Amino acid sequence: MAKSILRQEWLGLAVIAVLGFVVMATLRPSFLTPFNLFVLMSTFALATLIALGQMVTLAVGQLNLSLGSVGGLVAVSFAGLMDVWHWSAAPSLMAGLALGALAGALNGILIAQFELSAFIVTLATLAMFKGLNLALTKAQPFYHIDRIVSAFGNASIGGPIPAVLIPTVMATAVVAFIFYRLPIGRQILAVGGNSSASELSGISNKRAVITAHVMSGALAGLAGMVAVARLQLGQPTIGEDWLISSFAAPVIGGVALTGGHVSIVGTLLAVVIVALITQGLVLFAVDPFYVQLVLGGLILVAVGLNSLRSLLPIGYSSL
Amino acid sequence: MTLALELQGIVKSFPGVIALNGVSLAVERGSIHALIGENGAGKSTLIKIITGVHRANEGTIKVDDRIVHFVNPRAASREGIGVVHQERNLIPRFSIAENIVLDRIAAKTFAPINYREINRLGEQWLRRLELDLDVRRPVSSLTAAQAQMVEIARALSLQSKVLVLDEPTASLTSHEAEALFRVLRQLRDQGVAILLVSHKLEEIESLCDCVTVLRDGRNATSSGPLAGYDRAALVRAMVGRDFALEQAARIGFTSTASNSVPALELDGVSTSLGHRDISLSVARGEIVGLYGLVGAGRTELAKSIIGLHPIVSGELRVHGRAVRIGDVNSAVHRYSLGYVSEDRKAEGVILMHSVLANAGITIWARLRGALRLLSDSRILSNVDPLLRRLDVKAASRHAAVRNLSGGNQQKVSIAKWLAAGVEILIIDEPSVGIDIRTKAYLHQLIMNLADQGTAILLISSDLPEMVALADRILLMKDFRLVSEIANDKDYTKISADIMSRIQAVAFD
Amino acid sequence: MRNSRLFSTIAGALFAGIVTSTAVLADPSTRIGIVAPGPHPYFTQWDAAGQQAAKDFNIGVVDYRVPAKWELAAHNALLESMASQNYNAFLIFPGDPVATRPTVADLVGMGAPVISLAGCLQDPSDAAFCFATDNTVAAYDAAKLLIKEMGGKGKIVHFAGFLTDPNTKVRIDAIARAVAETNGAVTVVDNITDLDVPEAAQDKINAFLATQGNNIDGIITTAWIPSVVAATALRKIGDKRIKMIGLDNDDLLMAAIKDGYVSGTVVENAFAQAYVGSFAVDKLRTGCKLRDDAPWKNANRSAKLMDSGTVYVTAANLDTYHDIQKDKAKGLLASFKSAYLKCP
Amino acid sequence: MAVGRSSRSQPNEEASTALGLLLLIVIAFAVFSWTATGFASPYNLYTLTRTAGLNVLLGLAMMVVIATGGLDLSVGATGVASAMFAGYLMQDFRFQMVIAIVAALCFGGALGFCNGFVVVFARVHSFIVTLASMSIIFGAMIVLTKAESVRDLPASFLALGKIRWFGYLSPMLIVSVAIGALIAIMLRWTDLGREILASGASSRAATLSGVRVGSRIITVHALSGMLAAAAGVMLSIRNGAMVPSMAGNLGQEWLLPAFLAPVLGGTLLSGGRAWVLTTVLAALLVTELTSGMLLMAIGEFWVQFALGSVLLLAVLLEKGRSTLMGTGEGI
Repeated sequence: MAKSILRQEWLGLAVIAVLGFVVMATLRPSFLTPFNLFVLMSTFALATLIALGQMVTLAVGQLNLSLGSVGGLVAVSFAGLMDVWHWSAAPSLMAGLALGALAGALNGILIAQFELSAFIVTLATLAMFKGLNLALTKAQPFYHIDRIVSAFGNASIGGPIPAVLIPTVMATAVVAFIFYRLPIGRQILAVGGNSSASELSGISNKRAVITAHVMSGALAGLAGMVAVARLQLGQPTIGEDWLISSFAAPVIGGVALTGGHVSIVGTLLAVVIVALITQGLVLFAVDPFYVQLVLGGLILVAVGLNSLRSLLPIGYSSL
Repeated sequence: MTLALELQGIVKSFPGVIALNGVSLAVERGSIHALIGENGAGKSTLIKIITGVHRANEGTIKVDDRIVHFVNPRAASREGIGVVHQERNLIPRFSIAENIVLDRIAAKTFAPINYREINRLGEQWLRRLELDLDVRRPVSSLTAAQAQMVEIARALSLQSKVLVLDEPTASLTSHEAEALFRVLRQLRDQGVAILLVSHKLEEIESLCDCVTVLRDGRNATSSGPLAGYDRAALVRAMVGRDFALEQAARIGFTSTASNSVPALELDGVSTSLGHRDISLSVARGEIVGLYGLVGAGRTELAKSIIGLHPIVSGELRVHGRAVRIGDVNSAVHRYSLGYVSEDRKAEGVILMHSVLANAGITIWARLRGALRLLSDSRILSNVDPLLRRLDVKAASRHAAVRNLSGGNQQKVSIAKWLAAGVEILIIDEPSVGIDIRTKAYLHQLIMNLADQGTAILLISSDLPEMVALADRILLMKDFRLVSEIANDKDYTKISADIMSRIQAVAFD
Repeated sequence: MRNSRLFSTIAGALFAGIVTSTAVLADPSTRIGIVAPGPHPYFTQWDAAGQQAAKDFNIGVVDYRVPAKWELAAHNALLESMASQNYNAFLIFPGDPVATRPTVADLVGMGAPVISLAGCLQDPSDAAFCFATDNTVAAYDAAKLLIKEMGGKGKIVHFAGFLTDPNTKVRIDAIARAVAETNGAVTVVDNITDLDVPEAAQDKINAFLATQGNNIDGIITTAWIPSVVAATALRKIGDKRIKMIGLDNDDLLMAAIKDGYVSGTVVENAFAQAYVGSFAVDKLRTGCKLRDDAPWKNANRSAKLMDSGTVYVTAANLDTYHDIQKDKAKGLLASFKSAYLKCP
Repeated sequence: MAVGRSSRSQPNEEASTALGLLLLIVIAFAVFSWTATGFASPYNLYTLTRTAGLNVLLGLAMMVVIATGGLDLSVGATGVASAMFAGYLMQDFRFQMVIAIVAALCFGGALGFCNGFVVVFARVHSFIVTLASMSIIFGAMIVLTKAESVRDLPASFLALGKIRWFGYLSPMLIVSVAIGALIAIMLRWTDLGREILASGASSRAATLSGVRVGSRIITVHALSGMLAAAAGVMLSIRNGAMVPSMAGNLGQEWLLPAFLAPVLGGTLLSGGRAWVLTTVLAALLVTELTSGMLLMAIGEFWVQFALGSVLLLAVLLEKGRSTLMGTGEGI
């Protein structure tokens, strides 16, 4: 029963995504040009990383307001290492991932070890990471990134498929593997689903929370570096507008806000839908600010549907 | 000896209350052992000590004749104590199999999970319980009984030597309960020691081998074979022969012209929570008791009456007038109806707020002046006499209720309804976790209230309390009223009557 | 008891603070604050130009400051803090042409002359005058140059910055005017605005080029981030058919000009603004006045505009345009002395 | 019957927190007066009190919602949208200033009411509701205004921004403190405030005592919207214009000051405890720190980092305090 509902849940999203695609393609034939598909997929690549970064904290029943701020800090550090210290791409990438994970670990440790509210901790670190970013860069971009990175940001791997899709696909696969196959992933979901039950079964709730935040930080960092590759420069403003979209995709994709359940396919489909809407507004020359309106509305509709669904009795969990 | 679990001289005190005072318990291997006692006797505290949730102040715990110290629930389960709590401890979105072997998943970090292996293991344990379910189903789709079985399977999968079950049949149908008992007997035959907490003497008699009775935080009986007791003896042990004598008996309620119209009347009421065809009436000055086992639906009925849950059919009458109570606010302020919650800490009082704020909450709206202004002194002048009368002991009227003892908290929880001057008061388990003296005081208070004309619907699982206070006792079972007993205050007779009626309908 | 002690401490600290600050206020030399409204590569030249001016004109202090974010509140807070620190002359790029006016009024009220630099305050304001590139002229010139590059016909798209920036509207109008002069040979397909956030610019510009790239012949960008993004996109497409003219001097844009993906860019004379501006505001503080008959232009929402001019940078003069700016600065300085300033 | 540990009555705790904050304010004042040139100059005190006025309002706007255990991410969006609304009434419809301001407050209240309504009836946490509404309100505002500032305002409105008392005091702080006093009275001396706090401390107990918790939640959201609107109007008075970007994209720039003041002031995030006096003092302290740091050589680029650290420090201290006291009150 629940399973069939679940399936319907993202079947609906899939139908919307496909419909949107078809509508766009018929109304604007140029939509299907290779370059447009390339652009669409590049957008998708970045947005997916951002959405996954928020999804992993939602999985454990928390949230990460500092996602964009971590992304921005990693982005400028990544570019800065290449620009100022002339590091090559690979070690910079590693350092960036490590920095993202470290930032996430800081969040996680503050939340789990000191039992603080995730909201207020990540609000504080949002300001701190952003402050570090500005202090490091003096708000000026780093231009001289490794040629490999700038080439990567523009490259395609066959037809309209952008190279920046590679890290996204890899990250998605890793996240899916962790949540569906690895004990630590299951522990994160168990903590999000019922933290007292997980504690009783010997799961270290603290470790699960910290791990989720480390993953979130690493994904945010990766997203920041993909943004650098796409923009071809280390902009300090990277990440400033990730907040809404980072929540929109998982929430629309059916990820439980209370934790304990992730839907990777749903989140991916939601990212596609949001990207289609953004593109559609540009294509039809609608005021781009409607994007904000539509995103906010979608979130409300999604949570509204979720709370409706939770009213339907299915088994004991509804008692 | 073949003792799987032995407790000796367990003492556990909480601020203001001694919950357990030198309790001993011995559970033999390959037996089903009943732990019984009235509410507040200390069963749940004892269970929490056995399962490592609480630590005893004094006393020893032995598992297989070895002294053990449980620093947390995990330590208890490592020593082979498996527990199935009254509330479910499952991960809703996980599959049955994964829930069963959750402890294995907890033990590893990066080794990829082999779901085939997990499903095989899960299936193996489910089959042992003779349960035919697809182990890949998420537990959120299971019925309460099935979910409980999954927890039992999980406890067994930990190679538990002792399986503790807390009120396992509270939310099961009799059919499901029978299935559970078959499994428990089978486990016993395989050598598992089972400690069963239950209120239902019928099921204890048919299932258990041994029994320990607790009363007021002490052993009413030491652990011994059940064969030595008949039901009446068990009831005697539970309720205490002379306990009723401590209670000041209430002069019976008499129907007069002034209270001929019931203050509160339910006529064929059904609720969205599943109550069917409930009819009852409470007159001014009358105390009507509502007795039943855990899960009978008494608290839920009370909450439906005060407007928290909708009444879907039938009629609710207050002073003879049919009413629809949409929310608690109108119950209180329009119909002068109050409810003293059983869950004192979560619903009865606001722990972080002051005595004054708690006692005055029901009269704020009434006392407010122009611009809704309302001063402390104004509230104080209204509630202070009551707090004095109730003898609420607190450092000051501004002290947080958190810092009061359970009894004083309960007094505060009642004080707000006295302040509101409600005409109808539903009192739910007034003396849970409260020491004897305060309890006696509360009983006196309730009787005085009735004498002053308040209509009282008393919900209690404490039989002596019920017999001492109620004028009539209604029995509730499975969200229906099943019986009514006129209370003549003859404790032995009434308690036996109630017990036999409630147990008689337990498995029909 | 305790409280009264606290209050006396406060009062004491207050008194001490006021005494020290008034002591510093007595410093007679000119302390110029050059304040940008937010981080932008455009302003980097201001720092150096200010130092140059301090040396050349023997001004006490010339400090360039910028808030951490492109945000009105931060800009105002920075100005307020500088006023408290005895800066007594200001060159300010307004965070908002109207919302910066009260702060400027405060500064002028404290005796510090203010010149609004590179962007104007809307009249009426307390700024002495506005020293900026005439946006209309710059955008018009850029559009003219683009039309020339396109061979006098075709379709143009305009990528612009925040609509909140009133200059955006002015630029849209100026481009429309230049286009109108072609009598229909050139048309503006679209003015896409609010591209000052990297991700948004990336999405919108790429989406536009992807779907309508074949439809257009020229791009004009009038803000920093869209310039960078559009230049990068053209490099990615590898198509040099579409002509592009920028209105900025970002490094990536310059690289694209060098490699031929972008035809050129109309650069404002940032050096001259800070250099001549510093000279002017120092003179205004030390007793000089503006001439009543100064040849002000009426543009950029101000009736007192002195045009700081532009330099058209192409692959040919890419390496030398800074020198051109400095040359032009000398000309502007001379004309300011002669036509705008009168000293006792 | 033991009467628990020490009796911790609320007024004492509030007073000690207030005293602590006051001490910090004084120390910071002394330090900055010595180290930061011009900190104690009349002009800086004037601008400081002006900014403090805004921060106090923002802190109060968040505090009233936190009192019920919720939060409001849309304060910035609501504040700016309401100010824009007032601006349009004055600029395009030539409304009287006072009427326009009152209308803006009502507008903000209405937006807050919608937030509260959705929170109560969709039974979703206010975080996600106000996250969505922040996007919707700001988006709608930008679409409707075409992101253009309101610049043509009546002289009486502009004159408000120029008022300066004794050379160093901005009336904006006085107005905010007065509003704070009203809210303090509301919370402590009206049944409404008491019910709000009861709803936050334990919504179940409050409900069962006859408190309409749902309508109290709607009340605080509406009140928060009104306070945000007041903040928006105040900032517009200071700027002499209504600028859509004055609280940053989506109004996000207001979030940090809005949370800093109540959290520093000891308001419990889980609800049930809210102190106006300490919130006001905390807002003052934050403003003072920001101003001092701007004046010191530390530089404007570290201000945000420092404010984030202060927030973190505040919750850690509160955690340590409640652990020491053994009250187990969650942050």
